[in-house]
Amino acid sequence: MMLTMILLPALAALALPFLKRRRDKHRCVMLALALEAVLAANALLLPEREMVLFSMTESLTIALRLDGISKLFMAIGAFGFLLTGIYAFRYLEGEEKDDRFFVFFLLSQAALMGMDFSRNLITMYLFFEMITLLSMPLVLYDRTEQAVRGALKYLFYSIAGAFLALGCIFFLSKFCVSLEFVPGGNLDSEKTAGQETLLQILVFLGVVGFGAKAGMYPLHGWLPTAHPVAPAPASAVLSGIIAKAGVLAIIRLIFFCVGADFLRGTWVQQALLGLALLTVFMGSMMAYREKVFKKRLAYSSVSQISYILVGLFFLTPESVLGGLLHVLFHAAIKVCLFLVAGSFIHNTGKHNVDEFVGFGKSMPKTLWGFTLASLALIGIPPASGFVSKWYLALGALDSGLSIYSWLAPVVLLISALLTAGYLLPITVSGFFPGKDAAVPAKNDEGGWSMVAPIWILAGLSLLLGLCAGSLVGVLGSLAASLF
Amino acid sequence: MLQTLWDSRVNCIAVILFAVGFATLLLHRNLFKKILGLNIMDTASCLLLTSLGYIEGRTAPIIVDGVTDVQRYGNPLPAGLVLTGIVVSVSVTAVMLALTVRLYERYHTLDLDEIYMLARQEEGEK
Amino acid sequence: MKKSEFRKWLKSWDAGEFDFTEALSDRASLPQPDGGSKDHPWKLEPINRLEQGEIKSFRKSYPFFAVVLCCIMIGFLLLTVEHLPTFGAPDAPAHNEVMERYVEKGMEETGAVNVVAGVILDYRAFDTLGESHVLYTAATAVFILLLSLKGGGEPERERKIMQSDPLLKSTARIIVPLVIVYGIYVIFNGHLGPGGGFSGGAVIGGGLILYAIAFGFEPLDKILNLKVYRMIVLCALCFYSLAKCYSFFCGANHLETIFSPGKAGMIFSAGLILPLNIAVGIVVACTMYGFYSIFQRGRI
Amino acid sequence: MSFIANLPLFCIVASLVCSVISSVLNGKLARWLSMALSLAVAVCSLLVLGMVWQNGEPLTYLMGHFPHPWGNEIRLGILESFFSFVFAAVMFLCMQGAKIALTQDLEAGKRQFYFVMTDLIQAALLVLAYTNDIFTGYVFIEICTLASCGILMIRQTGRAILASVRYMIFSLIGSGLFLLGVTILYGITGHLLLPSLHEAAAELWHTGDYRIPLTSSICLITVGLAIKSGLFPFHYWMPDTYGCATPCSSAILSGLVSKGYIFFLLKVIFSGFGTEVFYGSGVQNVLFVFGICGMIFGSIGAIQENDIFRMLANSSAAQIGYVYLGIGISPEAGVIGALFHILTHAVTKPVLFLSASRLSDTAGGSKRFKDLQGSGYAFPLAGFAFSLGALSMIGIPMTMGFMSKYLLAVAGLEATFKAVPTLLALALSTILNTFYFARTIIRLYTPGTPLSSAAPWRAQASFGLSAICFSLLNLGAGISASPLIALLRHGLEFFGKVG
Repeated sequence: MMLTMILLPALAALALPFLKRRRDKHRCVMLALALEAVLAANALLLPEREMVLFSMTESLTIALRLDGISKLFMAIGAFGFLLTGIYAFRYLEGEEKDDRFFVFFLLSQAALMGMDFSRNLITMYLFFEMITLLSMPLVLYDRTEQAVRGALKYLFYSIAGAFLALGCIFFLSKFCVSLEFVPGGNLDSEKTAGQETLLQILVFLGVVGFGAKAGMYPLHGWLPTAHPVAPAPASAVLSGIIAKAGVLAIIRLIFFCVGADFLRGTWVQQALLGLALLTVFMGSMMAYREKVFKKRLAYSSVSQISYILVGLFFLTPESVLGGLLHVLFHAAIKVCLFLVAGSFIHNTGKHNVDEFVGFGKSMPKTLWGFTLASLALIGIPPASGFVSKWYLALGALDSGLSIYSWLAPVVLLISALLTAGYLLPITVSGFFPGKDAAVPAKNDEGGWSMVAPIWILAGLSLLLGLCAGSLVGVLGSLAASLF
Repeated sequence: MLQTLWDSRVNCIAVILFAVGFATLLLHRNLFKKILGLNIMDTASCLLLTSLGYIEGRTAPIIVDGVTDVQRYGNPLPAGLVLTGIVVSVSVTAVMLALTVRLYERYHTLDLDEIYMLARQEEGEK
Repeated sequence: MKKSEFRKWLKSWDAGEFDFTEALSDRASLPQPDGGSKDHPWKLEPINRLEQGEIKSFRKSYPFFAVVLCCIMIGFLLLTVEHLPTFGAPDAPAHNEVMERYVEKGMEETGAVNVVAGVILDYRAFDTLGESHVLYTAATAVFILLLSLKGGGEPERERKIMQSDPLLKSTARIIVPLVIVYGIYVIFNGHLGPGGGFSGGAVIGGGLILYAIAFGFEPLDKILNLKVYRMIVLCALCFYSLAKCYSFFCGANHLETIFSPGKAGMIFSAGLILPLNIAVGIVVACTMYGFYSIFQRGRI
Repeated sequence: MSFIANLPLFCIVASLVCSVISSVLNGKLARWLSMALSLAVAVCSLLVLGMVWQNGEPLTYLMGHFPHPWGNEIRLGILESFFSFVFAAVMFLCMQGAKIALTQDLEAGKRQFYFVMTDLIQAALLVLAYTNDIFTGYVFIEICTLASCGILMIRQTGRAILASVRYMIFSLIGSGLFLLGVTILYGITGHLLLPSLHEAAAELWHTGDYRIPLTSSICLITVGLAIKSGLFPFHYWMPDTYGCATPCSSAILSGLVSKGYIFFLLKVIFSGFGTEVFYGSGVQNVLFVFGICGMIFGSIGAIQENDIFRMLANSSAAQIGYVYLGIGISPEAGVIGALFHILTHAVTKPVLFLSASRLSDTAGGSKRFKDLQGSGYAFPLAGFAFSLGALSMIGIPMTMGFMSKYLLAVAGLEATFKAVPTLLALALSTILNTFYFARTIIRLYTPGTPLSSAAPWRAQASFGLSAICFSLLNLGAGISASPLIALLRHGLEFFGKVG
């Protein structure tokens, strides 16, 4: 089951180059994505299960497991890729060699699935590297000078982070009972005795390293460079879904290897929280000041993903619940927003925010989708963003950390205002261009295959908020199980 | 200290020669002098080897009228090793000289740095 | 070459402007694979400044470090020597049971009166096997570099040799046979007295070189050209390797060899040592002459 | 004693004889001869390995009628036979893969000399692996040096000859130091055979006499071999040398010759001085430091290059640094890591060089990155082999590179004081590796200038075989490394023992 979910996209990707006609290729991609989604839906209902693929040495095994966390991320991966794929057909139709895109698109989905299912640190690290290597060609797609530069930057940041983390993994292999993931951590208490400081430093490094992929502060630089140059579907999955791989890695590291109790109240927690909050604020700030739409979205991803990290670092069930909720919501919202950006570029060829005047007239469907999603992102009740932020704030307030417990909500609030500040003007100027503004001609907005994904995602970002109760129930128990 | 050094002055000379050869090798840009330095180094180590084999007041290890008494003869092993060392250094010198001739034919100088620059230019022209 | 010329040659090493082609042999027309020719188009002027700057600064600092390094080395080695056993002391660790056995048992075990020959050709024959192949490797390397494929050589160069003065010729006429005979003696005497394949071969080689200087290469070319040289080396080295392989094999499996040490002191004794000496001698002689000839005119 | 025990002797003599015979053959025959030779040597070494494994203990084989300390010996252990197998196999694959390059680069009349040299290198590597006598080691080190110089300068461009002059100078300094060290060692112990040396050195170490000469001889021998194998401060000959030699030579040199020296050094350390003496003398810390410097500076040098071969050469310097890092860490785990990295590098670097040469061929023979743009499409197999090798050098999991890094890191963790520097150095150098290898791969797969058509199919076949073999070895050993590590560990136990 898990293996099929990993192999299916990979095989489809390898099959692509051998298909001659363009429509066959698209059929093949479509089929793979749809099957993947079905399998994912099926897997959501399955009980926990695990398997061992093979072992490099006695201590290094490649093993898979299906548990709550992997279900969450796996579902996001499958459905996000499905919608983006549908969108991408139309978006890339101008290109002559778009199968190169789909090959790596599917391959990175396969790697992502592997990462979600991984059962120990080594497996996770392996797939983490694979994701980096396989998703880099998506950024490279245009092969322009900036594309190469962006791809190299992405590669360099991710690998650098990954190797910071690898050092941490090496040490953990000494301090942990085994590298297996055990909820609540499996540190070997007598081995760690006296080594706490070293271990704390290592965990800090590890989190920072994995944080590179999630765009956490010291290593966030690649997002704003890489996303604008990538084609819209690519940047959608990159920042909506693949960036979540970093979050997943951090969750695995903190809650499944080291254990929350080990970090609670130490300087590590303080420092990480500081970084994360700094990232939240700075990301929104940069997004506010940024004029290029995709760059603005990229910065907003930086800040939004750090919301999740803030939630994780507070190490309380509520905050973690908030974080997990935000993983889900942000995935839907950010993918939607990037697809919107893609439609704007594809249909009007405009990148700059100031040029989006009057789009409410020219492409209303897209702009409505955008408006809903941005409302959700800002967190206006009852949209989804509100729920997650609510739990984040709760978790922060009763975390018992003197400064952060009140600092965090304030930062979240400011950042929410900034979010409104950098998203809503587009809607406003879109629907109410001044009298003398030149309203662009109406166009077909790329047909249903580009509009439908946007609307589905926008709808999700509302509905998930409306029916948040059940979600909170499920994810709440999941979050509680981590402690 | 000095007394011991004086007693085994041959060894001292050998190692000093070795360092001198080393210095020649490092200091001179001229290929011939580098080769000379190499030869000095080899000779020095051979000298050290021989002097280690020498024993005060004994003859060369060639059995004279059948007397096989250890007290009469020097140590044969270092002699054999020195022989090998000499052959090796001869071969190495031959190869180095051949290389030198080649370089000289091509660049008409023996100064390694100049040869290097000329070679760079040559590549640049190609 | 004349004395003044020689001094000029010595002086001009550093500068490197001296025309090497007179000092060494004149082999201008030796073919060069990638067409670099004797009069090369590049002069030193157009070198870009930066590189020269680099080199300059490098040269300024470099000798200092080199000298310091060497001084450190001297001190270090002298310290070592001071703690080494004293020169010529009979109780030094080097003179141990190994040497005892070589000297005391050497004669009946190897049959060689010359213990050194016994050591290098029987006790430690593997080293010597490698040693002769070092020489062979070097010869091959020199061939790779200097062997001119269109075996022309340079006529005018050889004419120069032919015009060498009568004094040399008449001396050579007397000396060369003596030298060669002496070399043969040294080889055949290798296991009985001082001598052996390498030294004897070197002497013979010297004789051949002297002959070539005096009378030019033609007379020798008839008997010792490249083909012959290769066959000689081939046979000698193969014989050497296979014979040694045989005796190693017997030794390791504790079998009796057909080569008995024989009665020490006789010319035909000491088992393999004499034939091996001969083989090595032939190789060394030919290689010495080959080196001279190939440096001289690019062929044998 | 079973007949198999004679095979190493036969292999050595056979390679010497083949080298002599090749000089009178023509190029094609010589090539076949030497390839058959390396194949045979590989098979024989496997047989020996099996025998030793069954015996469960190493075996000394007299070269002559006299045991140590009087006569020469060779020693058949697990590591010895295994590494001679690896060397022979890699040699075979190199010559197999570089067929076209050789026919292009070598002058018609002198082609056979190349294979004379490779046979001699083969013999020298065998002896360095098997020998039990430090002076025999010296002699064959010289053969190895001369022969390597031969295969470097056989392509007689000005740069090649200049490079081989540098190579000769460096490695002659190295062997001079080595010889001096051996002399001093002989002066204080009176032995040349490793087992006797072992006892004598241990005794001297305990009684404490001749402490200074002992230490200095250890230093000289180690430094000599380190120079010859191109450890950090002495790696300057590498870029020139590998940059302008024919790719097969670069592959053999970087993959085999330098590794042969390192293996011999390990042999001297373990069965000569004994780990107690060597690791007591503190020389290993020097190796450790210089190893780290090599890792860092080699990679930095590689980043600065814009010629693909020079880049690979610099990265070789970095990899040598890894090996010495391992030796410097500890005699057990560290050396295991070092040995594994020797294997990694021997399997990876040749294929990098060979495929780089193929790629530059499709780019019209240029080695500049800008001309190589897009050549990955022109010759997909070479592109794939290169990328895989690069990933292995970076240390992506499921390749050998990751395993060796993992072993080194674990070894570093066991050593208290060296843990942090080791891991930092590993991380930093890995990031640098990533940087320049990723840059290269992107270049290869960026569609660019119109390329000359790829080589004809037969040529591709001869290269493809070896490329595929190398890649499979790399992946196989990377995915299931446990038997390999078990073998190394088992062999290392017997390495020090006097059989």
